[in-house]
Amino acid sequence: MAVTVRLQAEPFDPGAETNAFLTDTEGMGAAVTFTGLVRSTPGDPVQSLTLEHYPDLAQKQIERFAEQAIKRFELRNIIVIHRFGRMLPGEPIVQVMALAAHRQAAFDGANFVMDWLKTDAPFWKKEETSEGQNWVEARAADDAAKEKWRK
Amino acid sequence: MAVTVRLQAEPFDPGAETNAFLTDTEGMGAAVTFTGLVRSTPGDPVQSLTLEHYPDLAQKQIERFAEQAIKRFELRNIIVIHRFGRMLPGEPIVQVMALAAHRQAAFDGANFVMDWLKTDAPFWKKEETSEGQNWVEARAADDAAKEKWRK
Amino acid sequence: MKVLYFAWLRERLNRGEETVSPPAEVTTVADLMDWMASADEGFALAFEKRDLIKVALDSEIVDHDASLDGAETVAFFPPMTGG
Amino acid sequence: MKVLYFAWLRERLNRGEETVSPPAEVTTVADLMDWMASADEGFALAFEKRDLIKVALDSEIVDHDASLDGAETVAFFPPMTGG
Repeated sequence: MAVTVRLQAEPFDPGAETNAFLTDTEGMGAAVTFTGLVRSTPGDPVQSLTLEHYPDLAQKQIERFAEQAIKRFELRNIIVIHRFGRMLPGEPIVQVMALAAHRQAAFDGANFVMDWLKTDAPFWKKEETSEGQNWVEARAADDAAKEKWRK
Repeated sequence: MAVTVRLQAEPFDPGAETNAFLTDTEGMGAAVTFTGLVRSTPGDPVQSLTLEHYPDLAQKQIERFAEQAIKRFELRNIIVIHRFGRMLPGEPIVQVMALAAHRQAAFDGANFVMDWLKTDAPFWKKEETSEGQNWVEARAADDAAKEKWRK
Repeated sequence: MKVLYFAWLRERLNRGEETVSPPAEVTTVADLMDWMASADEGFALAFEKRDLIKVALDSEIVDHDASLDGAETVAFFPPMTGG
Repeated sequence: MKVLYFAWLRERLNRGEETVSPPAEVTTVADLMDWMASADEGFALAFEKRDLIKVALDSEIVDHDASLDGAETVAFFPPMTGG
């Protein structure tokens, strides 16, 4: 199958995942890797992030977006890795890799999967700061980002 | 400097480069790696690709596109690696990495640099096939791809 | 019928799943939410802003007017914030 | 004035660089191409489709109507195909 979705608690190695993805590229000319990281800024310092998820639905939704991307952009392969559980600033949360004959398809495929994953895959972030824990609110900008994929 | 451009004859390790890029991500939430590969297909089999370049101008042009991308999309860092000389199908030719606070900036930054690099950085590809060698012709689609960045 | 709760809904209700047996006249997701809210003040508060509650039936995201017919698992959760 | 050639231009002219000394009336890139083409049939052929020839002056891409004033290096090359 051209789509692989891995949900896991363990950290992953972004570069090693990219290299594994690049072992089967025959006939393909372009690969895009998106890596999402736990972000902490001086203005919004985060001590840790804990992701809760709904495993069955998360697997199913991400496979669906990835399959849509494969058809729509004529991709060869997509791999999505998404972590759950507790993680620290700078750690990778998610990685989406897309392989295609040409560059724009690879960019669009990874971008499309990320945009849909953000709002339609069942993960919820809880931030821990010096003032306690709070659930991250959904952003209107993430809903708006999907608009660019309306045909 | 937030922009690094490396022109080299030696192969590079895409995943190791991504991991090196990801060692300085404080405050950032998104990284995109684009990797371009030597493409050979059954319908258009290529035995090797040789890239000729104009070193001074190539360095200068790519630094310029990368600096434009940093300003335009508010990126933290861009690294571009571009090979010259002879390479075989499946080998990486080029890698562009962009680091930003948010995902769309990282996607756009890498995409922008690739689109400009394709038509405005002085590299020329010569393909070796079973029928001999020939210079790859510039594609109108590559000129068209830049249009999406007109403000 | 198995019911699942996630994120702040789970925390507010103080449980992640339970089994409910709604009466026959509960035929849609919205009916189920009404019935749960009428029976329990915790639900009434948690479901106060209906627009913020997402629903999945047997691992398929649905609207509030979806029929419960045949569904074995209903999940309630807030807007998603993954990635 | 140093002149550089790349890709098929380099191959067709059978050299990658040379030094030329155009007369004073050669003030633009286009003048230089005219002057080189008039002096040498190889150039006349290589420069036949002017639109296909890109030019850089001292590592700056310029149009054919650019002034040569002060330029030390002129590079001629076909449309670029990197990436």
